[in-house]
Amino acid sequence: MIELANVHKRYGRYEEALSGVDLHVDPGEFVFIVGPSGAGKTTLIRLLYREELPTSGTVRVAGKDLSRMRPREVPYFRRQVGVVFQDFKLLPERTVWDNVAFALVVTEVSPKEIRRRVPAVLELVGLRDRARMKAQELSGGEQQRVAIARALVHGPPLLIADEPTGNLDPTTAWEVVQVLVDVNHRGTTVVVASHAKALVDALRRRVVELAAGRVVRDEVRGLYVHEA
Amino acid sequence: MIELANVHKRYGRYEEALSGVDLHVDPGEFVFIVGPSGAGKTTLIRLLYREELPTSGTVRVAGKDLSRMRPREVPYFRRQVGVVFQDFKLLPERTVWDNVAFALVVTEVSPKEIRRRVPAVLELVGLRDRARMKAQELSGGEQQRVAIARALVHGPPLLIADEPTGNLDPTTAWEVVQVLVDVNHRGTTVVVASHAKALVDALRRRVVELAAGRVVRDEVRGLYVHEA
Amino acid sequence: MKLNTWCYMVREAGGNVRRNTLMSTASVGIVAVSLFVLSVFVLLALNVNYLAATLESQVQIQVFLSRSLSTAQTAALRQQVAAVPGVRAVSYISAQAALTQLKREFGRQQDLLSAVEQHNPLRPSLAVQTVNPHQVGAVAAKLKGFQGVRKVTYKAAVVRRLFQVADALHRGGLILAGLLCLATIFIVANSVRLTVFARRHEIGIMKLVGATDALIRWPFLLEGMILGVVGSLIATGVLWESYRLLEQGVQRTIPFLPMLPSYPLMGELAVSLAALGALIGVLGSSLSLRRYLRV
Amino acid sequence: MKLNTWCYMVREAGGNVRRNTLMSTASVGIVAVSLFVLSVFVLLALNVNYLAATLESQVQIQVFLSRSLSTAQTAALRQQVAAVPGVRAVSYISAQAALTQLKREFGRQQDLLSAVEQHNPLRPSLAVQTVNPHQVGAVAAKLKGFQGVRKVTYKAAVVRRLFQVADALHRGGLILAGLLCLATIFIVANSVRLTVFARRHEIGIMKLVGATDALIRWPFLLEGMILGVVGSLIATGVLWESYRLLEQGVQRTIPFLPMLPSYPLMGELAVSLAALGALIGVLGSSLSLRRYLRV
Ligand SMILES: Nc1ncnc2c1ncn2[C@@H]1O[C@H](COP(=O)(O)OP(=O)(O)OP(=O)(O)O)[C@@H](O)[C@H]1O
Ligand SMILES: Nc1ncnc2c1ncn2[C@@H]1O[C@H](COP(=O)(O)OP(=O)(O)OP(=O)(O)O)[C@@H](O)[C@H]1O
Ligand SMILES: [Mg+2]
Ligand SMILES: [Mg+2]
Repeated sequence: MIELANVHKRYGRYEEALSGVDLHVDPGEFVFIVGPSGAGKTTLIRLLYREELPTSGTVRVAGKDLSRMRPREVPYFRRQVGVVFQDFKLLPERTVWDNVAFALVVTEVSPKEIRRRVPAVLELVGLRDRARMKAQELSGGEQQRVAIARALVHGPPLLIADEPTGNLDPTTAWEVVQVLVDVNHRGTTVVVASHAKALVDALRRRVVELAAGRVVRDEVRGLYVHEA
Repeated sequence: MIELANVHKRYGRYEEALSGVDLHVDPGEFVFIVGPSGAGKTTLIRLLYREELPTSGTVRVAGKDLSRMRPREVPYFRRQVGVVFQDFKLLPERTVWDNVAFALVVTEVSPKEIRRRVPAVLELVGLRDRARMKAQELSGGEQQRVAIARALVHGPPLLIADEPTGNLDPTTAWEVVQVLVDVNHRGTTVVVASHAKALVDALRRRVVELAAGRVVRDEVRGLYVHEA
Repeated sequence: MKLNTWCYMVREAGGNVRRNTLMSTASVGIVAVSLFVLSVFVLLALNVNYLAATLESQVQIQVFLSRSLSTAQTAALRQQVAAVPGVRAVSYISAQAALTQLKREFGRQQDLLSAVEQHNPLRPSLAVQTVNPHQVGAVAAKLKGFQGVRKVTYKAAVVRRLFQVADALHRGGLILAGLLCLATIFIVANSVRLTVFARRHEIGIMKLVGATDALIRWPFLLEGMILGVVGSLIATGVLWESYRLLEQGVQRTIPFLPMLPSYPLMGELAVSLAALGALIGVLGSSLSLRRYLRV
Repeated sequence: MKLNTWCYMVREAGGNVRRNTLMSTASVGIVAVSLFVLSVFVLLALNVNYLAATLESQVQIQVFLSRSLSTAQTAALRQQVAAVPGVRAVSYISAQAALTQLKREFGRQQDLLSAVEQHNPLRPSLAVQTVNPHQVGAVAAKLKGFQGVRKVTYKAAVVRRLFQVADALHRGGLILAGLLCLATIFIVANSVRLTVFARRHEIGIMKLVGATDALIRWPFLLEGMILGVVGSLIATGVLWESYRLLEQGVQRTIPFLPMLPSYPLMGELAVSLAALGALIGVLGSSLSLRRYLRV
């Protein structure tokens, strides 16, 4: 599903955010990306849905080399990936419904289908009664859950979540993670960058640890920190 | 320092975000505000630095009734409060230095003093080497730490932090909380809204729990969840 | 694209207009003001042309006839002249009529004319108007060869000058209108660009969620079109009323100044402005979008 | 406020201009185009006025003298007339000169004049020019009473019409210029408003950190001023060059059309435009800011 080979990423004149990352993720896997603040987790994730291109090295996702992809193919590629952004990236003046439905509108799903799927996914993240509110009127945690709903609604084969529980209380966070696990069980590949030690330790899935732009650990049933 | 009496807050036509909150915080206290997503923590905090006015009830901070305050007094009042916003609220196209220095510029501190204090506070949050980068070029955790630095730099008597560790790894989060504790020891009143169970439980300070806009718990040396 | 998607885009465009009241009002205002100023220039140019044409049409060829011509001969000659290609109208002025007119033109200085009253030295003549003022020279040359014609004159220098002035005004008017058209597009493109700039984050987010450029672009283009047309409608309304008032004012104070009547003119202008407004809106939006579609 | 704070605000304004290249260029462009169009109108109005004044100054009073006046008497009368308040110039036209001129004016129709050649029926006259064309009537009335004056004429109807046209043009020009000035302020205010709108979040954040309204407002006002002045400089440059070219063109093709010389005119215009640009920028910014300062 994901194949990174000797990937380097440098933003402008600054030092490298990623230096020589190799990573292979099979379809159906559930991977946590952990590491201290500024380690390069978000950068890695940005490469996966082609917000950024690597400075060198190759990134292959769903069989496609993203550096070689033509601009007109990009939208169609992105529809196969659901992304929960660290800063949510909601349309602030649209309603929760519009924000979630937008991921379906772009793929030209019929209005009927939209009216079926949106409430279902909002139910899943516990925001059924917030559908008519504007995104900017929501609390931080509610916004985060809208972002998760939007990433899930079109049932993408690959789901990427960057710090999806940072603004959630432990109970809600646990519920959201269960949703991700569920989705994974139904065959979706899931990549989650997270600082939530409790969750990572409870799930014991594959853990990839980054530090200063390098992969320093890759454990199949790992914990948030290396077992000493 | 803080005195809320029967405070209600309703945003427009929606149901109340706060319904009948009473809260008293003495100078020099350290208070955690906890509660599930959407409970009203951010709303409570917005009332404290007068981003919002209560729908009914009185909010007194540093001896002033915020509803009665004249608009021209507001900037001077806000300078006495340091706020870490849940969504950071940095100026995205300014450098880290400019963002932090701005809190000093507004109080007409001399350039010499600015050049002394800004690096010191950046050191404190571990971002000394990021001073010349633009806020939008930082990782999520780095942005959060800039927000914390800005709230601290002018040494306000009251420090309010809304979810200040949501984007930080446990180690960095712990360091940041130690900074807050330090500041508190030097006399600053600190109010922190947080979901970080581990931190709340480790510090055992006063915990105020909100649920659906009401105070449901107020313990002097509390835990994140009620001891059963 | 499917019909549903088109519906979505139209709804989207309408929603944008409503949501961003401030920016919509600003854009509509700018389009309205620009188109109004543009139209004022166009109307000015059109009216100057009309004035020049009116003056030009008053330039006549005077054909002096032999005094010996009989009435029948005169009538025949007149028909002959009228048949010359390019001639629009011919009228006969007898020697007596010419003297009377001369007296009137001389005004106070009639001492001179009293002296010649008893023996009219003037000739009868034909006043010839051409269809196109530019043909005056050619027609005059042709008339010179006719039987019974003694002399053919026209105010060559005056005609030439008038043409020069009219030409200069025409050319100047065209250049000015062209400049103003460019200015309008520039202003509108800029204001739409600011609108798009204010929404660059929104556009970026849409692209990250997998929207094609077309899906993002069309609502903006439609929005631009709506704003442009609304702006042009306002401009037309104000213009129409102003022109009416101006016409009345001119009628009252300087009635001899010829003005284009508003009836067919304003209708055509309204249609042109609406089309131009739509075009400007669409062009402005599409120019402005290009830069922000690269995400 | 302290000097440091002022320094901060000036640096801030400069920084904004540089940072927001797009918006700065747009605003400068809009100011430049608006001021350019405005100036074109003003120049047009000024030149029409100048033209009218030139034509007006050519309106003369003709004073016909008694044929019996001696040369000395004529000279005395001439001095007397020259002393009348409001008279600018007086020139003597002998009967012979009048006939020659008449012949010239008559052009081809000289048949008439040949008939009167041997006995000149014309009188000598004085051509009188007044300082101010509006005084023509009054001066003429006064001259009527002088010894040796037989008749005083001036083209009353023509003068009246000319005044009407000039007045209409003047008034129309003023109204148009006023409208355009308003339009410019409106356009600029709107574009600055869009700029401010695009930065509303920034402004909100500054207020939350404790910035006073003044601290937020001044950099924007200074920025508006800078943009306005730069825009006006561009407008002046383009205008100056265009006017020069136009002057040359007119000289070449219609030399008899009087035009205001560019020397003192363009300098004054440059200064006025700079002031206007600064004013517009500041006004635009301050109008636009009001709404976003309520945080
Ligand atoms: N647009 C950018 N321009 C310049 N530098 C950048 C940019 N984005 C990120 N960086 C730098 O790259 C490094 C890695 O950033 P990244 O966002 O990938 O970290 P992260 O692991 O997601 O951290 P966090 O846990 O704090 O979100 C950081 O030092 C950051 O300052
Ligand atoms: N501007 C607003 N307009 C309307 N409703 C709002 C607005 N801001 C907040 N709310 C609503 O008020 C309730 C409380 O929001 P608040 O932001 O205080 O929650 P919170 O406790 O901070 O939650 P979180 O932990 O998710 O940040 C939520 O249900 C939210 O939808
Ligand atoms: Mg990150
Ligand atoms: Mg909150």
